[in-house]
Amino acid sequence: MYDLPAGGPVHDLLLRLEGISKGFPGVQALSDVHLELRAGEVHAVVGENGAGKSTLMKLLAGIHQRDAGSIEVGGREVEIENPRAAQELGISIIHQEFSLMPDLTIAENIYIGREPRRGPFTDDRRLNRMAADLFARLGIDLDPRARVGDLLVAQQQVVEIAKALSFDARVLIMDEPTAALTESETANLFRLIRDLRDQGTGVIYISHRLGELKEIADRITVLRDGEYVATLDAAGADLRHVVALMVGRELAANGGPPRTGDPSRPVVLEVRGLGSKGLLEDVSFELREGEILGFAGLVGAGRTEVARIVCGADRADRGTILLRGRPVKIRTPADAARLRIGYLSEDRKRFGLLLDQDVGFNILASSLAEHANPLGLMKDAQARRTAERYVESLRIRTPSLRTPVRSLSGGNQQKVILARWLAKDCDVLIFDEPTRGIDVGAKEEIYELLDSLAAEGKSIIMISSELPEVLRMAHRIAVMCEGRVTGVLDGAEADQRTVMDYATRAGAHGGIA
Amino acid sequence: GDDATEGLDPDKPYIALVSKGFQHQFWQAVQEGAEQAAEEFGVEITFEGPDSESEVAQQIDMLQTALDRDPDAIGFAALDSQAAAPLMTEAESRGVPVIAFDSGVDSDVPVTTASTDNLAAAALAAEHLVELIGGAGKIALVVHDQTSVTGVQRRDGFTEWVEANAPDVEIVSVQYGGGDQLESTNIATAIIEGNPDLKGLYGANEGSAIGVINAVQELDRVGEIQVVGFDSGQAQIDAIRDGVMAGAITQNPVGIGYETVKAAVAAINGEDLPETIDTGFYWYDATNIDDAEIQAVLYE
Amino acid sequence: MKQTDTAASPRVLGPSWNFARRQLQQVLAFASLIVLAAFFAIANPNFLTWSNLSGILLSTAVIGILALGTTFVIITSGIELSLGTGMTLAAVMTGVMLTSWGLPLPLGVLGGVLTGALIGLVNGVSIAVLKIPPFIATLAMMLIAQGLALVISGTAPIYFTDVPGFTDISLASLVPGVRLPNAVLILFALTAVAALILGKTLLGRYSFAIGSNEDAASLSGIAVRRWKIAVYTLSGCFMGIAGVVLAARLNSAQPSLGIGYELQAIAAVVIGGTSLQGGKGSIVGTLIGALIVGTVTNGLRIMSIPQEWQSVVIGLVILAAVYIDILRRKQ
Amino acid sequence: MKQTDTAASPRVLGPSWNFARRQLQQVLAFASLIVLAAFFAIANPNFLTWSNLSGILLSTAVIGILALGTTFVIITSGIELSLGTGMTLAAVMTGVMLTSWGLPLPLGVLGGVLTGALIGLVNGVSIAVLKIPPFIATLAMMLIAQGLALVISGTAPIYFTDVPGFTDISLASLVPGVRLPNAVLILFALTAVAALILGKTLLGRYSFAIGSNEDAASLSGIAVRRWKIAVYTLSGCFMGIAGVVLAARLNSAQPSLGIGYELQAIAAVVIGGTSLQGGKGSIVGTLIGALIVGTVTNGLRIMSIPQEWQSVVIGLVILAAVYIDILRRKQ
Ligand SMILES: Nc1ncnc2c1ncn2[C@@H]1O[C@H](COP(=O)(O)OP(=O)(O)OP(=O)(O)O)[C@@H](O)[C@H]1O
Ligand SMILES: Nc1ncnc2c1ncn2[C@@H]1O[C@H](COP(=O)(O)OP(=O)(O)OP(=O)(O)O)[C@@H](O)[C@H]1O
Ligand SMILES: [Mg+2]
Ligand SMILES: [Mg+2]
Repeated sequence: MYDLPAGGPVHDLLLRLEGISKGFPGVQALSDVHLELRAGEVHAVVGENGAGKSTLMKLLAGIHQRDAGSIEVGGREVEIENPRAAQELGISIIHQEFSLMPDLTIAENIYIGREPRRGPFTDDRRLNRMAADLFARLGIDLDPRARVGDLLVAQQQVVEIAKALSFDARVLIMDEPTAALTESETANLFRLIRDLRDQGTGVIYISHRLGELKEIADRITVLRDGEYVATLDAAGADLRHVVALMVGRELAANGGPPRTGDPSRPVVLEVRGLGSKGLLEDVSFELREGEILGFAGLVGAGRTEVARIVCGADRADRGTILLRGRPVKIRTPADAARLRIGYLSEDRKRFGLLLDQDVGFNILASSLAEHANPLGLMKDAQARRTAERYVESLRIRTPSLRTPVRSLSGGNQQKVILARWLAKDCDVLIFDEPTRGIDVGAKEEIYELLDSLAAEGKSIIMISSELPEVLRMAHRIAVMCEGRVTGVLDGAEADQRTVMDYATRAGAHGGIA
Repeated sequence: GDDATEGLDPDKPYIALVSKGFQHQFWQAVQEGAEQAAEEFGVEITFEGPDSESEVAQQIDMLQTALDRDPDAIGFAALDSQAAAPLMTEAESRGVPVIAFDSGVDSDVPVTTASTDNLAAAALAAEHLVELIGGAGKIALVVHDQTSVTGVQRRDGFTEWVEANAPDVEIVSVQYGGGDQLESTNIATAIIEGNPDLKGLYGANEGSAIGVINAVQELDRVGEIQVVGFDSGQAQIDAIRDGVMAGAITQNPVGIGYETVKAAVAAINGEDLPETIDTGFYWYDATNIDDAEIQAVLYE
Repeated sequence: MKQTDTAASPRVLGPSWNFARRQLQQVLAFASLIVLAAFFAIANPNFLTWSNLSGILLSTAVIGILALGTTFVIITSGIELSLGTGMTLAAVMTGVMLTSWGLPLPLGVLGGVLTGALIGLVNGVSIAVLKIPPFIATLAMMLIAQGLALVISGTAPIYFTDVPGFTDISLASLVPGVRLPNAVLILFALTAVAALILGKTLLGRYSFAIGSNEDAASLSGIAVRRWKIAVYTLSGCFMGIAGVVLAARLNSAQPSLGIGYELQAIAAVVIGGTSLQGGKGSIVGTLIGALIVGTVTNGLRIMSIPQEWQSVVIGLVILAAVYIDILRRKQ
Repeated sequence: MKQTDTAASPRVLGPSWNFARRQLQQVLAFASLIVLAAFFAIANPNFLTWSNLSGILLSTAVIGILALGTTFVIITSGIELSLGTGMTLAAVMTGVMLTSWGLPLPLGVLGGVLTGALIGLVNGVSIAVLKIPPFIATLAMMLIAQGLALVISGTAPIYFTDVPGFTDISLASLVPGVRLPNAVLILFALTAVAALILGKTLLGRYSFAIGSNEDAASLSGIAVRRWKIAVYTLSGCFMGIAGVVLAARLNSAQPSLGIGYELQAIAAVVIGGTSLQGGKGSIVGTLIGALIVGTVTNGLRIMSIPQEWQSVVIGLVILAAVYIDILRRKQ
């Protein structure tokens, strides 16, 4: 089935890329890159946003064609012309951006193109059983008949992973599989990866969570600006050194002391007794001026739902929201924006990006009115200056403001949406997974930005599944479990253990094993 | 050859005819008559018309284009004479004589009008239908159009005659099917279902009449419901021969086309013309359908 | 996350109480139809006669068949504007084959269906291979088919008077004793076929996949181009059948008919709950949509409401039917 | 990922070297138009007369004005099927106001435009507030407006013969000495206005944002509902103006006119490069699209091509124009 020599010992080298180059109009995404993948290894590929990691993987997945260089699979030089060809070569990929069909069920998505059939008809019973078996094998707790569009982001990520694994591929490529996952799902994923590795599968693993590399990777290849920098053994590697290779300079590891809430500052936003059928129960918390309030919890705990209600995207059944002590009615995100409350969604493709538009438009989407005169005429020069300022300060890697946002790397797209909310002058900012897919260097920049926003007196809610990030940034941490706030901890008193304790307090946790 | 006038002989006088349609049998019969005359008198003609009888604006565009082709005379069957008034003036100022055909053009410009008297024709249809149902009972009309001159005249000519002359006849429904056969069939079917004691139906043009015929046949009411129609065409002729339809009014479309071109030639030659040229209409039914006079004005 | 409806996603989600709810929803979808029928039955006693009901079905047949085929196209997030004139061209081709070429009846009918399939194939190739937007590709085809129907027929209707048995295709009753015209049986049979294709075959599955997210479908290794062409060709087959049924009902092929039928068919599809955004839709919904339009039209005509008011009322009923459906889906 | 073109996305940001390239592309978009015109000019010397060219512009005016307004709707990924009959209703209302109510000319014209705006407003509310899909909401409005136009006019054309100066709105020439009808000037003036609104105002920006990703636009704090209503109302204003221009040209309000205009207008928009998926589009493109259709129609007529062939040729030209545009955008 695979294009590998039959019988005898399996060729040790699964994949060999030599001198790979790939350019897009205005960008040289890859130049002269090498990569080797052995059977039974996890090979991490790291680099800053826009370094070319995803592009390299797309060459292997048959989505792009290289400009130069050679690809060998199992010792034979190959052309990978389309996704199907990649599948046939035993290469399976988890894309950084979801590539699921929301209107189909989970099982239909996983086995699309490989449906079991009975005569001329699809055999859905067998299809669902195959998916159920797969899930049992992988330890995933999802109903194969559920519609993918109804799933949480993290659950969709799990479906992507399951789909890639279902191919029993020799080469498995994972482009930021954990960006939407919390610790426990990540642990589960790692267990699966180790199993596969032990069976001889080669895994290419891309992640910005460098802490994971120690845990899972055997070797690490670093890319910078589309160029190959080095390949290291993970065991001996010093992460600080890896970061230095990635960004081309030493990064000061700053964390600072744990923060603590300041009860003397006025409460800006107060949420009282928020309830939403089946999702939230009696959620109450306060957000003070100049404060970063972290929201921690497992996937499906209801953090996103709280945010969506506060910003008017969803309606609550019960509860009140007070802004500076006065009850407010927020029916739509436009109401929220008028009250200077902004929300950055965790799902940037569905709820963030205007994919058809360029980088400048995307940065300005929330603050267009601020860049128009009272007659509604746009002040284009001023708008351009604003956009340029954020491209610079967030170091968004883009050829120009007029570049379609679609062609930016995932991390840079995330920065564009962050810039959108920074460009709008909000008092309350709710950031749902703001550093999702963002590289280490840029993360530091974003942390600094959040700090300076807080110092300016803005109030920030930071929902994050990366616990270390929450622990480091938040003045106080609200922990949610199964739709309730199970505790609000001060930054100083919180540590990984206590937070996890509150996060599982309600007993069994939801969604995914 | 590759001459600009696209196959037209530049040495012959050129007459542009703008009709109310081109897809229907009626207009093709008019065109046939026009072509006969063109051959006979040695002139070149073009013949065009809009997609439907509500397309007033399209017809005006066609007339404009016709004028821009620099014709020696124009034949024009106005969907709406008011709308054409500026172009009539333009034609006059360019010295292009205009012959109105089919229905009158409400303007001083046309030198003559070759047409059927639709009001009188519809009244004749009414007279026959009333007689067929014995002077009393319910009848209904399926008309092709609610706003066009022919639609209105063939409806009003019919209803006015009934109101004036047949007090015991009740018109239960007047509906419009755009001349679309399927639409007209469905309309006629619904009217019959809604009025089980219906005694007569009138279809005001070819498509409407065929719709009425279809409905009566599909519902097995041949003979119980008397049907009269308007215009000719294979389906109506067959229906009359088969006894499904009692009879119909036919105009003389070939004559209309012929007279129009003949008058245009006369106008080009500077001859005097009468104000109107009556092209006539006839009632035809099983008894006279094979008469030479009738056969001459029927088209299939 | 928004609560989104799943009633229209492919097939039901299997057992559990969810299943029951979904079935109930399907039945409730008939609600507007039943309310309408009840209203007309009260307003006019002649409405509820067998003869009139079968008349409604008969008058729905052509639009219904067109709508069934185009449901697939719309689920892929395409559109099909050449339905009406394409159907006419198919009818004309059947006419030419049966009368001028003197082919036997089954071959003539087959020829009509193949003509429709060919039109669909050309549409599919323009859209999938040349990447012309479906609206434009099928609008162009609408004009081309209209012209060709006139050219081929010599701008005159083609009569089937000399083809014995041709009108029986639409108007005879296969079921002995019951006055139910064959056209209606054909509509029902095709509904079953279409539902089977949509719900149980790869073509149906991939139609949903392509309409749901074309890029993702292609990344999953589906030959999107080929399946799109297949979908338009399938829709073309239905168009061809509609053409034959229409010609058999009128006992003639009318070359100037057809424009406007495409909007009616698409309306039936959308009233039936299929989304023009693609990815969602059902065949039963389409049938109900077509019947709703057919029923209102017939009801108003049978009541002899002045025609200018008829279109106002039909417009309002369409709005109401869709709005009620939206409310229903919100629970 | 697919290479996508951005030439048609709004110019948030001012000039740059890119700007020049974009302008060039815009000019190249005229290419098919120029090729077509050149072809007809060679084929028939009467084509290139001033009188015929201004005739083309005049016959393009109504569809062009409709297309301008609906460009906004299509950019939000909506659709507007009530264009044709809505325009007719606006014309009829102008007629009633000027002839029955005896209002002065400017008020009657204003009344027509407001009628259009009101139709647009109702569409916008059905779509944005009641969440009825645009296709259905405007299809229903198409029927309602058609019926109302007939009801209000008493199913007879309304003549403006007694309203001095009314036809001048379309047919007089404001520019002395040049025979260019006002309707054409109105078309050009409205093109400028529409381009300004689309390219330079919040309404334009929001149209693009909504059409690109409605959910994202909403979460960005854009009052999507309100702006959608505004867009449909704006489109309604253009519809109203088109109604007045048409009535002035025909010196009458024809209540049964209008169906079919919506497809022509949408075709012009799409030929002009605006995507029915939303998020992309340009006003100049729409004007070019309308002129392409107008030119082909006129050219074929002036060459006296048999009418049945005309629609075939127009269909092929539309296909070719769009295909060439697609190739051009790929560079
Ligand atoms: N389709 C495309 N068209 C144009 N430029 C592209 C395209 N895809 C990627 N690029 C550019 O290529 C470069 C590399 O992008 P790539 O997505 O490979 O980065 P990455 O390393 O995966 O970054 P991230 O960590 O943010 O996901 C970026 O500058 C990006 O803008
Ligand atoms: N069981 C469920 N069934 C359907 N939808 C759900 C369910 N649970 C949550 N959702 C929807 O998913 C959205 C996000 O869920 P939630 O707020 O619980 O996630 P979260 O705690 O932010 O977790 P994360 O963002 O890490 O995935 C909510 O808006 C809710 O509508
Ligand atoms: Mg990437
Ligand atoms: Mg979340």
